[in-house]
Amino acid sequence: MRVTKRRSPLSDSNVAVQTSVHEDVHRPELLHHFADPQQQRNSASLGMWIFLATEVMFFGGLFCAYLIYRNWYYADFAAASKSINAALGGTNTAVLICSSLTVVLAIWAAETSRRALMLAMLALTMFFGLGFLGIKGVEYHDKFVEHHVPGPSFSFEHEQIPGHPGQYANPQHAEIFFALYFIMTGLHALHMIVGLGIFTWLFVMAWKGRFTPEYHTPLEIGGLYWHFVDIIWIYLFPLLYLIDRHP
Amino acid sequence: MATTTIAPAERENYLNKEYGLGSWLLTTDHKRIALLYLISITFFFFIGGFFALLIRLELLTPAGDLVQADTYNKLFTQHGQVMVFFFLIPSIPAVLGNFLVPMMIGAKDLAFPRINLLSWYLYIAGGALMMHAMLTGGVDTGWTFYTPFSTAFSNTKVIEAGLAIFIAGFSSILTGLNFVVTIHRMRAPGMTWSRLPLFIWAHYATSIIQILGTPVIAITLVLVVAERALHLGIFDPKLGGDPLLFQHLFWFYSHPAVYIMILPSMGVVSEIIACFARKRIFGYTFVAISSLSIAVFGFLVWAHHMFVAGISVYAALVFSLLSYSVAVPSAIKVFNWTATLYKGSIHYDAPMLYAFGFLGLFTIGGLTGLFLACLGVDMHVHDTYFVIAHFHYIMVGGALMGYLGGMHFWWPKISGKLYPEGWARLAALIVFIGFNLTFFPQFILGYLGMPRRYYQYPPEFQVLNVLSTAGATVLGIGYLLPMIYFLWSMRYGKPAPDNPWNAAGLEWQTQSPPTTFNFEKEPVVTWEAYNYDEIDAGHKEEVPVVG
Amino acid sequence: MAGNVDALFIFLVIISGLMTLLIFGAVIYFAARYRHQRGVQAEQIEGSTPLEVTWSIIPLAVFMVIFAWGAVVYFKSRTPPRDATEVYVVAKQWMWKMEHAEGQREINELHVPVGRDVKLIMTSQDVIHSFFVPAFRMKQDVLPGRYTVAWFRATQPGTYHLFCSQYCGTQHSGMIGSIIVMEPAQYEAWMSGGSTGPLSATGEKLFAELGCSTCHRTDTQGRGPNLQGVFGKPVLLQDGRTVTADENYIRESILDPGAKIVNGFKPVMPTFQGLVSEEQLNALVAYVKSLSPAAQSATKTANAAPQGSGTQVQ
Amino acid sequence: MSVHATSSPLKTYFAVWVTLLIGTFLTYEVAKIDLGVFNSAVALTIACIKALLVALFFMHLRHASEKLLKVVVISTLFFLFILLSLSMADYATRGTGASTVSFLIAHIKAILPA
Repeated sequence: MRVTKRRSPLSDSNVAVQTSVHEDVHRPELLHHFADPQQQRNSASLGMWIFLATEVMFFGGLFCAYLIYRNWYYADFAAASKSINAALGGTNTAVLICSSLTVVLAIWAAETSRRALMLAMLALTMFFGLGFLGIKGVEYHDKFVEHHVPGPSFSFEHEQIPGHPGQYANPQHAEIFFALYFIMTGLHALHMIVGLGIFTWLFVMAWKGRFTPEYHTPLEIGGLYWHFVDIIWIYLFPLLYLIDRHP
Repeated sequence: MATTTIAPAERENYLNKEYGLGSWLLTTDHKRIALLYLISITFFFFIGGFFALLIRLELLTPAGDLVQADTYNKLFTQHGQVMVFFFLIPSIPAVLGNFLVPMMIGAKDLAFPRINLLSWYLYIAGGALMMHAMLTGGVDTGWTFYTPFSTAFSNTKVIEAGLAIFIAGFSSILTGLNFVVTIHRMRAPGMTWSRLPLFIWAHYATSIIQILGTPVIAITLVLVVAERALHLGIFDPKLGGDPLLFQHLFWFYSHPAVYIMILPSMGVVSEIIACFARKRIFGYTFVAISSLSIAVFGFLVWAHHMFVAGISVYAALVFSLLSYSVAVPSAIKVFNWTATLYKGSIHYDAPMLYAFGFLGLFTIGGLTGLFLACLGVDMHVHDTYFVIAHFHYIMVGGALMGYLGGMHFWWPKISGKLYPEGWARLAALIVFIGFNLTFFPQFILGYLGMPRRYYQYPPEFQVLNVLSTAGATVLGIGYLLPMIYFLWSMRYGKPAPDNPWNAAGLEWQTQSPPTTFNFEKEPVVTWEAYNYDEIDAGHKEEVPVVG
Repeated sequence: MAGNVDALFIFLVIISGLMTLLIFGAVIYFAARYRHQRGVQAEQIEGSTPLEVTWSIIPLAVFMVIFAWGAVVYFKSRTPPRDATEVYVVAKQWMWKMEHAEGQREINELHVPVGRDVKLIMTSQDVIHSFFVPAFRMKQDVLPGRYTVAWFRATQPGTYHLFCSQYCGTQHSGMIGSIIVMEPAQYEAWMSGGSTGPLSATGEKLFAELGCSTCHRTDTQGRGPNLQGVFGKPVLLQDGRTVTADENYIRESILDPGAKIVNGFKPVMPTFQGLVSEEQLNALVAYVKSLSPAAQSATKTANAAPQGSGTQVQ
Repeated sequence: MSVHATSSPLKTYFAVWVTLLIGTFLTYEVAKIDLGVFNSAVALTIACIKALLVALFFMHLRHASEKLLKVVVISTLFFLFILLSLSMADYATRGTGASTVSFLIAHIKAILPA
């Protein structure tokens, strides 16, 4: 058993001197290759943040494509953007923000041993998540009915360009907008579905009483992911829905 | 090099601890996963090599006579895709890195052993899909997937190949993620950043690229697949899209990807040169920092692949200027390795021969990179055999020499057996000669104007092509040899001592092959990296790791 | 151009040759001089910051010279001279279609006079191709949906390879042709045969047939802008932007008229996408260009064999 | 969570939540006013503030016990910036047609008093 653990000033860990880790304490969650729970928790959190970094770049490629075409075909994109339902998009933003709140409350509940509150908040998070997907479904349905889904049946003829009466959007360019719209929101929705899966699992773990004030790392890690998906939407909403909304 | 003690035959180690297929396929031991990778990338190396052989045979004569034009196009496409995505990118990180990163920093395993196994399965899933695509029709877009050819014109298995690379990309991301977390969190007490072996620094830099670059190619391939499947117009000028956007996104990853291949190799070479010159690496800090700067600057230069593609002249100027920024740290490394030899005590064991080979080939590869970064010359040599020669000097001459050097260096540790030194030196020599014979003529071919991806060519280029094909044959033998004697040594090789090279580094302080958790007890590091002065002065008792 | 590129190339070969000799020499010398000898220990050297700085700064300085020189050569090759002879190139899987401003059409061959600047206005019907003439050290990708421009001046009569250097499918390596450089007199003789009249005349006819001339009138009364003298000039757009009326702008205005509406006009023009072929587009562009004095003079002086400006070292 | 457990973070959580909702409402309403090119600027500024709030308070970046996580975030954003800016540098300076640069100049001119 190790008593002290020295790290250089260059070390990134805050553990300057770690005093006696008691190995007799029962820690089923401590994996064998970690020296102590602190190291395990820090590893998990760093791992998640790095994973989120890859997610940023993943969506970053899409944002890059979107911003370039939006600059190129500004008027056509504005017209296409006006055809999607900004009120639903705004509502969905609010729904996600609420779900982010319930996530932090769930973690707080775990920290302070409030099991019922934690379970309720986790359930509420999933409820908001499902609500988001439901509203998204309504939007997709509208687009489908209006023939705004790129493909053979796509049609965007004689759609006014906002602010330029008598000028119509180029359907091809609008199709690029909708292609990017569906890919971006679709991948985001996919992330939501994965998030719901994670939270179902977290709920089961919480139900089984696996989380304690000392150990609830999965909850924190899952929360990081959920908040990140929220952040992506925070950008998607103004970029896709609000290009040129003024009358 | 002098061997001191012979290891007892039947110590428990990671190889003999458990037997059976399940103990391998469900293992979370980073060393076993490294071996799983070793077997799978070797498989893909020979597939890619087979394609290369057919390409060179076809090019023996100016006329297209050995295979059909379509077949030829599939050959070079799949050669590129297999070699880049299924061999070179995972090669050193996933095999040597997986095996050595935890050991070098004194950890029991990577931070996320199960994710490590998952990443191998993702690699295998991607590889299987790629194999399926190749066996059921193949792909003919070039490994670069340029649009609109790939999205609207090719009638081959583009979607499958794209998805295969997409999946393999996640394997690469997870490996990089695991390394970064491990290097940050799992270092043994005393293993400070300034004491890390340069191999670790190189892998840290590589991981940064894997983490930040790979997602971009992933999303780009998603867009290509979606565009091809649903006839969107994102990259298709007929529908208002811009094919150059694809090239931007593609090269944003694929240029740094070259550094995913070469950086780990540089790490290997640093270890080998230090060991066989019995010296500290000259300018340790500069070599370490240059790894990081290559990783960062590598992201700033991608459009030098697009100087004649129709980008803005001003953007071309900026990218050309930035391209030289990555040449400086590369030059620093070469100078420092050379300076390390000065007043060393140099041994010529096989790993060192590979390291010498690396130095020479990487120097030529790097210097010819200057030609391509130079706007005026690139106009002429872009998309010719000059480019082919250049990147093979980097990716095969550089990355593969490092890989082979590393495999020889650490083979005693990995397998617990010694390889036959005489054969290994011979193989190193054959590879070096074969390589130069194959690829040096291609520089000249390129300057004379032979475009790449040509199935038939004007007769005046034949002499150089014949030379190149002859070289490829020699090279092929050079690659088969290590494969044969490594396999041979596993059964008939002499048992390896714990530290056959008398090398510095924690991985040599434990037994060969190591136990599942690498060290009997957690090592405490009190010395700098490459303390060869202490080792050679006989202060071996200062390295008290193995109980 | 070839001379410029070659001089730079030779400079680079010398520089990298010296670097290679330096490194190889040092490695081989050290490896031999300091080979392992029994009882002799390596001498530990930590490193040397002045040395590191030296071998960072000197290469960087050399690199900057290479960059600057390369940039100058590149810039020149991207800027076609104003009075160059114009040839329209349409690439398709797997052939090159050339059309001289004077109306001659060729496939996989291009006849040009020696000593005269030739500007290529290129587009593709399908995938990306690349126009590569090794002898002229000149290469430019040819993209669908837009024009890319390149130019060269041949200095020696003869026949030179034309390659497609951007992979374009099955017969990529068969998409080759020749540039036939002729003495001016021979070239005149070649030009005199087989023409259907200048490209701009074909364009003029099309301009009338497609009904363009009903709106784009030569007075100020048309529903579309008067195109006289427009080419090469800045155009003020409805949204306040200014664009230069180059080949790509004219092309876009025909295919996607709504993209850039000229200030003071209504977006009433229908698109001609799918209605005109690449060749017809080229003719229309050539016609619009012929309405501007500068472009006209270029076409007229094309037969006058201009002398090299002197700054252009061949 | 001894690292960042202050007395009760609940107040902060609810304050952030309310700010985020207000931000969303504001984004939606401002979009209806014609500000020219500044519409996007305002919308994106609000989005950045919102994202920052989520990261700092909900994801505990503010209390993160170590600088490393901040380094990860900042360097990721740096590379994202490289991707966006350098690829757009090409589009903004392509000579063909109206470039982004002239687009921006025109918009700014349109807003400035004549």
